[in-house]
Amino acid sequence: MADNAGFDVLILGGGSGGYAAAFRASELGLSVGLIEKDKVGGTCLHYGCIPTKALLHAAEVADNSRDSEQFGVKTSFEGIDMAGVNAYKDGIVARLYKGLQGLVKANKVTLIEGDGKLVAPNAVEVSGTRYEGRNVVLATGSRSRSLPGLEIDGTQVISSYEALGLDRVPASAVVLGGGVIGVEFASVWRSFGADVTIVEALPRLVPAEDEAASKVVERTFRKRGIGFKTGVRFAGVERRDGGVTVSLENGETIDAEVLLVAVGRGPVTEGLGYEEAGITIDRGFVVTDERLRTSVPGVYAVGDIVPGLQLAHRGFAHGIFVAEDIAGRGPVPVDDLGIPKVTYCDPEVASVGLTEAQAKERLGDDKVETLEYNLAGNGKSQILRTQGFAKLVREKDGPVIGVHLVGARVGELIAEAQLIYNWEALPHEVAQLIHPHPTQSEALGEAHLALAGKPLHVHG
Amino acid sequence: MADNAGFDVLILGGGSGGYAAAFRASELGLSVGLIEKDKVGGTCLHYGCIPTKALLHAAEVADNSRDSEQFGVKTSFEGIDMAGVNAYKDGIVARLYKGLQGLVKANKVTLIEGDGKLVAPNAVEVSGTRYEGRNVVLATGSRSRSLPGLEIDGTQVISSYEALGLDRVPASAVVLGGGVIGVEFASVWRSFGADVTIVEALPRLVPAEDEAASKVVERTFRKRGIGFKTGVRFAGVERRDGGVTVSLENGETIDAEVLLVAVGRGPVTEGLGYEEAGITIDRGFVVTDERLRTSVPGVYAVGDIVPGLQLAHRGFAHGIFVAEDIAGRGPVPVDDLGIPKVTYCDPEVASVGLTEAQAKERLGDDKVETLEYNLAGNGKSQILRTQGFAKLVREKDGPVIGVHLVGARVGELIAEAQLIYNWEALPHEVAQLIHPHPTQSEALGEAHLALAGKPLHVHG
Amino acid sequence: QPEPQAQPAPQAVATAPQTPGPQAGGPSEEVQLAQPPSTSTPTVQPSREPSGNGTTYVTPLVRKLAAEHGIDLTSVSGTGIGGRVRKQDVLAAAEAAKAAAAQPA
Ligand SMILES: Cc1cc2nc3c(=O)[nH]c(=O)nc-3n(C[C@H](O)[C@H](O)[C@H](O)COP(=O)(O)OP(=O)(O)OC[C@H]3O[C@@H](n4cnc5c(N)ncnc54)[C@H](O)[C@@H]3O)c2cc1C
Ligand SMILES: Cc1cc2nc3c(=O)[nH]c(=O)nc-3n(C[C@H](O)[C@H](O)[C@H](O)COP(=O)(O)OP(=O)(O)OC[C@H]3O[C@@H](n4cnc5c(N)ncnc54)[C@H](O)[C@@H]3O)c2cc1C
Repeated sequence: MADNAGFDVLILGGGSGGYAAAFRASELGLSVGLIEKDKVGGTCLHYGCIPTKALLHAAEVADNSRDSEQFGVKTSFEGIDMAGVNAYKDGIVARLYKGLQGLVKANKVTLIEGDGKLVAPNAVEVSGTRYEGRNVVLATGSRSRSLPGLEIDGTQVISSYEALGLDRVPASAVVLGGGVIGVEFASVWRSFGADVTIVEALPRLVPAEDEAASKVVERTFRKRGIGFKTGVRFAGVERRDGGVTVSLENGETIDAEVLLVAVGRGPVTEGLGYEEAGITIDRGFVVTDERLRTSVPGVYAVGDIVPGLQLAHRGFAHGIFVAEDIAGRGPVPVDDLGIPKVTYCDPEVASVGLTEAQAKERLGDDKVETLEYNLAGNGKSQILRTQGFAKLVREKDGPVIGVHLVGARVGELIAEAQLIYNWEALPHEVAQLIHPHPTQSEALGEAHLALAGKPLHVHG
Repeated sequence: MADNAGFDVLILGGGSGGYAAAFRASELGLSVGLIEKDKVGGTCLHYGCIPTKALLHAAEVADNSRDSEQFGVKTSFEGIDMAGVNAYKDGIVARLYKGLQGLVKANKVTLIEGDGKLVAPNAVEVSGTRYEGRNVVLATGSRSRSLPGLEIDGTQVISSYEALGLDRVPASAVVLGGGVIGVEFASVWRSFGADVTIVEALPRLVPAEDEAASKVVERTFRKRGIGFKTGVRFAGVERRDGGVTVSLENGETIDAEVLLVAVGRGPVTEGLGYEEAGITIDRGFVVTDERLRTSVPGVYAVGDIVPGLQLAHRGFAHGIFVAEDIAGRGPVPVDDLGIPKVTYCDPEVASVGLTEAQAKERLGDDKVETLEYNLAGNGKSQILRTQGFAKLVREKDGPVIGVHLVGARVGELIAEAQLIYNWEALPHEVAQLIHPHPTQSEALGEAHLALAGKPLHVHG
Repeated sequence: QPEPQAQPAPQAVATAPQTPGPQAGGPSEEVQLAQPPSTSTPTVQPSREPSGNGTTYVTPLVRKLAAEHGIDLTSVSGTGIGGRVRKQDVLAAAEAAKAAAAQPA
């Protein structure tokens, strides 16, 4: 442990990016100070990934119970006990939090609790005490954004933070934003029995994903009774007793109990002394080079404050990278394109690499080949009664440069796809190897077989 | 289509191995005759993989309903409607069968229905008609075995075939054999409410798997109330009204409604003219070289009749290999060690490559390194409330040579592990890439990080 | 995009009621909360650092390709992100080596 005068690495923010940097730096023999004003684990553990996925699992259990008869299981679904759901969710978070606190100790990281402010390129002040570091890592993360003039009041107009704390299932909800967070909450609430309408300004749900994925999500949401309006902009909200009336630019209005604002997350960088220390900021984000160095020598940034994908595992990768870089290990930079993305609504969406449109834009229409394998041909997916596909995007005569999956549980399959993408595998290199039967992972195998010109269970 | 006088490839048996050979040969421009006496799809589709996995999913739904309260979902589980379960199961099979029949047509494979017998190295007779092939592929598969003196009567003493057709949940069952098929049925019946006892002569359940996997399966089965006796041999069975009394060599007896015999599957090769045609047979199996050539030129064998793993996807791989070999494509032989194996009981077991014991036997104790990552540290597994691990076996300073997984749904994760094994990845090559959070696949990522000396979420 | 006025400030996060949830009736595994949840049992202490060229980014497929073509990876300059050696870099190196060998002595 270092004295206040100098940690090898001083990290501001103890979320996914910050604590990963801390652990890896400590493993590499560096002394580490980690400053956190709330709880180690940050957004992901306490207000993001973990609690939302607990809700999504409860939603899956509810759907299973409701639909159990089609599997020959006699069940009567009697409703959601929101206190029970929350106890389950909070129990998971508490357990993982306890584990993480143990890791902070085990890794001999000095945890400095409090609100930190960068007061010099090598110093952070916390509650009047100044801490110095030979290297400083900024990892202050992100928070929910809203639209201009749309105030989040925390009860009728809420963000994901309040949505996670609700002690009831809203009878109805408007979800503003059809991106990851929006569709996840829409999916949960619908499974819990709410009337849900998503409003998305772009022309399709999950607009960051391949267009084919959006289509399946929209079709399935329609079947599930999740309403959505795409290509329509939000105009305003009126608060009433017991609800809100949301108006859209096309003149339509929607009444609902709550409005969830899920229009994205903005970086937490204001008032933290970053600009004063000379760090270049662009639209609130910290600007870095590919080695995550800010404009000030010795100061790095990781995670959601760095422009790009806002994902916990990108934070982990950033944190590990910076620690290794500081330790002189010369690690290879993190490539956002190789980072797998999962949207955990029902159906799940998972992808890595380029979408078909992106690939064509980069390489030209005639240099791109795609193949879509429908899960209708996949035994295990049939057993789960899920629909979707595995879609491959390849460079003609070259490697697989994009993998897109839709369907129940496909989030677990993207790990394999991620190796295929990052290892620049050719379709026939994957096709040589046979996937276990009957699994959903076979869909990836079949898609590669087909793309390699040797389809097995594929209808023309 | 060829005349009877000569197909390029004549295949005896339309199961996983046979039809895969047929499709691939046809794609490569060869004329194909496929002889099947029952239904295309064989054991796997009609009496094996698919129907059992449908039962296992119904079992999962039942367990979920029963345990839904811990997730905050209020459900009352009212029991199993076996007619409903069977309708679901049969519906899945029928649908996939329909698809497969479509593929037979689309691939222009001549389906010859009837019981075939090899009458010359290049000819099979079916109902009095002789069909010839420049190449012959034997793919007659396997059937349930029993023990000497233990007669399967189909009602009280049954095999997996009859077990799949049961119109009721047995109140109690003894399962003879703790291998894949045995534990899968035990798991289903237990979830459906039966009293189950497994009897296994070897010292542990799933004895073909890594010892650590057996331990977790046994611990979880114990918690689930599945009885098992290992290291004990079956002595005999006495049929009574409404049940059986099974006696063991240690003197114990167990009463149950049915006895399921799941002691393995033997090859279907008798009386089919194989030996008469000069084909070398060893203990009923067809002996082949690594290119799946039998002792008679021009005659190949694929699938369960070839000694080794009895798995549908091995059959697929064999079939594809032989077709490509016949077409002069010079494919690379199928390596049983690189074939992923999944046992679909709850918890699932999945593996590829060598067990720790096998690795030490081959390389020496000091040349093997292992790492076990407990799913207790994996967020998504916590959310699913499942226990288990990801275990890696590596050659010291060398590649990963074995991956073993236990826990709910891990069967889907072994596809990634299979690439790691078959592409001879070093732990740090996998560790460079970050798995999506929060997924179960992260357990594989964390295990590789730890084995590469850079643990992230790992308690020492 | 202007920062919205009424963001739930992170401060609000810290002071918001943290409902621990009714744990009393929880399943017995909750009791294990006292234990650090994750355990890893390396049967052999894993070497802290990867052996060999652990810090260069090579994929097994590239490594094999290099071996096939007899290319020494440390001599290849990668064109991938951060100098990653890509398959095509190895193929290019192999081409170059072939061309050099074909050069009259
Ligand atoms: C509802 C929701 C669901 C999500 N689901 C997923 C998912 O499934 N998968 C996924 O990969 N990602 C998901 N994310 C995104 C993920 O949570 C973030 O990408 C991740 O948390 C970013 O990590 P970070 O370390 O950059 O920032 P954060 O996790 O936000 O951590 C920043 C930390 O810094 C602290 N901090 C800030 N300012 C100061 C200060 N001045 N002094 C001291 N401490 C400070 C904060 O308290 C916080 O703990 C989700 C996000 C949300 C909101
Ligand atoms: C209960 C059970 C569960 C299983 N679960 C799985 C699993 O989850 N995953 C997995 O990979 N494997 C599983 N298996 C194993 C899998 O079914 C076999 O490995 C696979 O079917 C082998 O394929 P095959 O083509 O060699 O033989 P088979 O599928 O047995 O096909 C042989 C075909 O030949 C036909 N035939 C035989 N003799 C003749 C003749 N004289 N004339 C004409 N036709 C003939 C038969 O009717 C049959 O259709 C399971 C097996 C069982 C019994």
